[in-house]
Amino acid sequence: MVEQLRQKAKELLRNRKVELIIGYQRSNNNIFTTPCFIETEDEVSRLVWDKHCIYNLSSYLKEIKKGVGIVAKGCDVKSIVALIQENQIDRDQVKIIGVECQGQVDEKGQSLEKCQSCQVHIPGIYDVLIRSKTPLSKNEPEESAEEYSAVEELEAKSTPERWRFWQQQFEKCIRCYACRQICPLCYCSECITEKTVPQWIRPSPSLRGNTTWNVVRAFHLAGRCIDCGECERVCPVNIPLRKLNKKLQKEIMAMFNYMPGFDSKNKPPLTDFRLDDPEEFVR
Amino acid sequence: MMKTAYFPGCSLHSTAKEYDASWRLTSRKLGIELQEIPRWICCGAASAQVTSHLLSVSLPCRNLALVEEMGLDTVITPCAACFNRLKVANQEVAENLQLKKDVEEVLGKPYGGKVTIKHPLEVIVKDIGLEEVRKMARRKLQGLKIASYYGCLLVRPPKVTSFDDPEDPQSMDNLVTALGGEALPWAFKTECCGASFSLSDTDIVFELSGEILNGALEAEAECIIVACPLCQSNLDLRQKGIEKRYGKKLNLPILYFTELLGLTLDMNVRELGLSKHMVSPAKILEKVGFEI
Amino acid sequence: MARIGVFVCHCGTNIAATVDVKKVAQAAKSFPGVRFTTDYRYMCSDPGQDLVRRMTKEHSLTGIVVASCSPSLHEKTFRKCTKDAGLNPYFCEMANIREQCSWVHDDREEATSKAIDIVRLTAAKVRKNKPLQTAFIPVEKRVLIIGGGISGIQAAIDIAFAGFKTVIVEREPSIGGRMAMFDKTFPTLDCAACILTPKMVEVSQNDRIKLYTYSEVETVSGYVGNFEVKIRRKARLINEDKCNGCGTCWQRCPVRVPSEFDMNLGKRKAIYVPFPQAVPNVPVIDREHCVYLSKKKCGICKKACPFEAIDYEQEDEIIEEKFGTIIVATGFTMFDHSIYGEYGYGKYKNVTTGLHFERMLNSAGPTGGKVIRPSDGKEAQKVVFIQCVGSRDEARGVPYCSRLCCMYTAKQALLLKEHNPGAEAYVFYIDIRAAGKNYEEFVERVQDEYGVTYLRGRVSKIFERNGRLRVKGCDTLSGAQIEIDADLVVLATALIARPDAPGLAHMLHIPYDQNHLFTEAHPKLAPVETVTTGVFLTGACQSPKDVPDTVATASAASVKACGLLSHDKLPIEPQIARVNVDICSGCLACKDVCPFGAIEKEEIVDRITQEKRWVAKITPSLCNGCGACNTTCRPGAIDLDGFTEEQIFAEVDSLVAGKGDEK
Amino acid sequence: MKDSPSVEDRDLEPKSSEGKAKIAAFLCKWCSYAGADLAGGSRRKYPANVRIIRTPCSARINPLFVWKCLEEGLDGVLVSGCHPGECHYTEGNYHTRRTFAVFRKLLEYIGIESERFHMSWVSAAEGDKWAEVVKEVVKTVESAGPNKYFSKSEEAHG
Repeated sequence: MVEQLRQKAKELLRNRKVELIIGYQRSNNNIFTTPCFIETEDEVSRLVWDKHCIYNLSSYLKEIKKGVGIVAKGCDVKSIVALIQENQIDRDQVKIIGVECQGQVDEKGQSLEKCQSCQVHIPGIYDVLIRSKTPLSKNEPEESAEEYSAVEELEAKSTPERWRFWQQQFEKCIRCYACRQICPLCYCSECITEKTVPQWIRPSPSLRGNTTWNVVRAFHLAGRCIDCGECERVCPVNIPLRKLNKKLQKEIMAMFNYMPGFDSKNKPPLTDFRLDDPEEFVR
Repeated sequence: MMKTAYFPGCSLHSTAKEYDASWRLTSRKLGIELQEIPRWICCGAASAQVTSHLLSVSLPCRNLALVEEMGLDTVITPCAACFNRLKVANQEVAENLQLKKDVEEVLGKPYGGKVTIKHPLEVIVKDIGLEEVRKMARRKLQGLKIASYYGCLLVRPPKVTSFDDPEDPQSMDNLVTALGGEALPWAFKTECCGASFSLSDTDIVFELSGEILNGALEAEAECIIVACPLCQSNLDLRQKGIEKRYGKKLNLPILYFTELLGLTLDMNVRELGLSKHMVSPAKILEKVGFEI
Repeated sequence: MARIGVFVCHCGTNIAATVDVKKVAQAAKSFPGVRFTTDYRYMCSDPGQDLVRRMTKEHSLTGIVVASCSPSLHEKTFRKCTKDAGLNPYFCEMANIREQCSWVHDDREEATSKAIDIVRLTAAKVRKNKPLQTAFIPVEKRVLIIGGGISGIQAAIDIAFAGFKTVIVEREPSIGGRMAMFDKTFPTLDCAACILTPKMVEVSQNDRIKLYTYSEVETVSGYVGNFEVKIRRKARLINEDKCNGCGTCWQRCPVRVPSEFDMNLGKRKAIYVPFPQAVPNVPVIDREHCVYLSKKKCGICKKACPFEAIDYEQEDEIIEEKFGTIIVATGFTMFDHSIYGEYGYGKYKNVTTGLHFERMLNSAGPTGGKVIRPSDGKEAQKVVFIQCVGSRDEARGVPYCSRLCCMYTAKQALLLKEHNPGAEAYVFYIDIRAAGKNYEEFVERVQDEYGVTYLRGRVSKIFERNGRLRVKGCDTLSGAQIEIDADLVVLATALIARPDAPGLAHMLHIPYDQNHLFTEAHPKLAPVETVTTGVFLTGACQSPKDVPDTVATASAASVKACGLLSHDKLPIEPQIARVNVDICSGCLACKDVCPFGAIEKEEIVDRITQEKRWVAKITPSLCNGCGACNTTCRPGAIDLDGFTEEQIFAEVDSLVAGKGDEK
Repeated sequence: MKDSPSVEDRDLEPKSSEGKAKIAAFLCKWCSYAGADLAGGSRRKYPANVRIIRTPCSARINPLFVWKCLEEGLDGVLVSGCHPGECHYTEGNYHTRRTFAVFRKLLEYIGIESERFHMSWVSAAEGDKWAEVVKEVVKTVESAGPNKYFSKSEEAHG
């Protein structure tokens, strides 16, 4: 697969289809990978692909929007779809080098949680597809029933218990905004947390400001988050952010039958409506 | 085998024994196991309603609570009045929590409200299916001209009973067609027969039932089929009197639809209770191929 | 520095009885930015307004809070007052301490405390208010009238008389609408055609009125003063310029089909004009039934036409025109009674409707004015009329009263007697609603002089017996059960909205109610306006109306339309949304939620990077100021003037400040 | 910068309202606000706990305003607009409905009592309904007790 990847990358650069390719290269420890930016044909040999390519490189598309090729797994492509849907990139300006992914592992060699319920081993859209020599027989989640088990576990708790749980989590927040920086869909040039007139969110780390930040972050991603899990991965204090994101994903699926990252032509669910949307909660 | 609770109601244990017998026989043949509710009580019929609202809801609910105790979730009741009362009471407690509490206090036991109430017609048309019934029928009705009479309680109020059209119901007609008879269109399907005025003010029954019988005769019916014990008794028992009053011969046998169904399933005429009617059904039996 | 004045009104005892107004004024003194407070008996009176003006000048106030009644009553009054005092009018806000405080609470202490909070909240908002400027837009001086019934016709004539140009778009081949189908009108018994036809002719001859019949509005965009409308002119397959309406074609046409205009009681040809007085007097070819079009045989009309006006190849044409205002006059349709089982589910031929009956009464109609039984064509001798079919029936029809049925039923019963004095007429009714000039007298006359029998009650069943209809009902006044063997039953079916009304409403951005009738801007004080400026309503598309009411609303809507057109430029509400392009990331979520299509994509050069990028752009004249975009914008790049984030924030903050140290 | 409320300001708060729930109500000006006016016009009495903030449309009500109220210590929030299909701006309330269908789930999930957030449709003709809604909302909010999410003692621990 790696050879095929390098070959395709070389072709794209040679034919002037792109000026830059964003991909993965081996890191110093020889096991993991780091993102790399390839501008010449000579450099393509740095490109690698295996189960250690966990980063969602589409975050770079927030900055680099034109003449770019990008190596993308199925889950990463969902964020590219969302970026197209939300007018952030032009489909024609980005060449997607889709890679078939059979799951990624963390530093300890453990399969990532999101990979266990993966439904997109093969990316939904791509310009070039790099396939595995031993293709997966099925492109379905292995344990889809358990996709929301972590969310459901928390739902089962009492309201004060949930409050305590999240307060303990948010208390840790140091407001480094790594979650925002890494998120491919947090592309606003000025984030609401930086707004001072009016000031929506208390800027210094305090339980109150931290809670508000996390509520706002989660809600601003409602119906948009494609669950790449990068926010949770980069959080230095280990706040389980996917538990928040997945909850809203679950509710939106249940109420509006919408899953983000699959169709760039759809309206995102919170800018759309149906006449018969649920309203049992309205008096 | 479909297993359900069975609520015969007072009429089916007295004046309408043939309805009870014919339904028990036919239902067994159709693959339904009926378990009569142990120690069931009267549904309250019309009298409870005029006495006390709470009473009129509590009586049916007691029977429904018994069904729950049997571990069953469905009850079948052939009497249109019982069917109506059970349905109404069930819906009322489902919609009114306070009433549900009051009823439970009266009963001295909880009622979960999870029992479905069905009429045999509904079971035959919807659950079993007419195609299945048609296949089972060993005899055909040979184009027998039949007026189906539903009465007022079976299909009204439509929001509660909800299984057939309230103005021009079709389920019995479709059954007749499936069994090879001719279902007659006529205008009196859901008119009132006079009901319990049968005893208190017979004149009313003479008039109302007379209209119905006349209507059937005008539609050239050879018999009327019914799904309610009170309708049956008014049309059958009072027919002689009506004939006298109008000065004209009617001679219209009034059968329960279950009896007719039993005939096509080749059951014993006597066991079905066909000998119990005032107006002799002999000519029908002959047409379907039974010898008297 | 903000210098806010708070003016607390007693409203006689309306406020002062429950709220300690002195205490409110006293408390307001300590609110941030407040420099002056006072109270007065009637702030809206001349001396009260003068007080506001004087104090504003005397204390150099920069913001005004008037604590009195709801803004819906006196916001305008005090904004004008503020303007007169030399401030931007939008520096004035109302604190509603009457409708939402003194009138709904009894406890004086609680009410006073709440009033203080309301004033605090309003003062907090005013501190963040900004001056707003009214903008102006040019006006295209033409009116579009959708619908060519009596409503649209009257509007067109009135507007033309005022000197403005109008276009009527009518879906059917002729104007005239429902009124053209009527025989006579109540209570004067004028022949409908005799009073309508001259108006139709006037429309066709007036230079200021353009007529697009057999046409439909396809799309509407734009805004008051500048509506852009696409109109589909459906192909009649006749060249209108060549045809002179001689009628040779339809006389020769061999195809006979039921006539819609005659409610299928009579026949028309496949090439036809719907009725003899049609305007324009130009036929149309019914594509479905024309033998030439389906089988390529026949072509008789083409051969017969002396002017070569027939063009089988003609295609629909889309034209685009610009208008300053739009009048909606789309009328109504009739409720379908076939859902009523007791009336036979529509299967009895002799159970008809009022509109059928009108056609039968009409001497130019399909029966030549004879009331017949549709089943066999025999003259009907006994007719039963049933009112409120579908009307006032929440379960199966519509909850409202259709308003005209009492009158037209009375009229029809009378006309039946006039056409056939030996006939018997019975009317089943729930109530007689004859509220109109000479209406009650008319109904009395129908009963007393014409001997029509009125029965107060419903019909429970109709069925056929011996070739007649047996009608069973009750007379609740005598308590008697009624049975009538009738030849004909006439149902006064409800007037309901047309099935495509919601579609048109969406196109025009006007709301409609649960019955799909268009909603006026205010039921009492703005009955022909809609919430979309420049779009007006007339006739039965808004609610059932009889001819005089329809004509009155048509004239009313015309005045409103002409009023707008009398201006060369129109002011627009300044409370609209703005985009801060420096913050806008161009996701265009705002565009998705804007109900007015006021937001579009715009390419700009970034101030800092000097690169091109997309942002949202709001067209001020299209924006109605709902604020949906504002809420959708994650970074807060959009703000709504008059209801800015800062203003609402300040209001929330003030509540928290007022909460005190309860914990 | 925000002005901090003056000390006198707080002292003026009548003692009788202490311990009573304080609720912010965001009302669209066309339906619910007019409905509340009508309740006044028809002298319908209801509890004095609600403070009304007027917006053009319920779609203007940013969920973050609701959060802000709860964060700052108000005991409950009510959002009210026109009935579906009756929006002055034709479809604003459909967006409101979706937005808050999701937002309320988020609130519950992070541990805010569901008793604190309410939504209603009140038309300009429903003065009686407005009074009933306020009564019910006040009752429900009070059942959850005072808002102590970020009360000082807890924040000190944090």
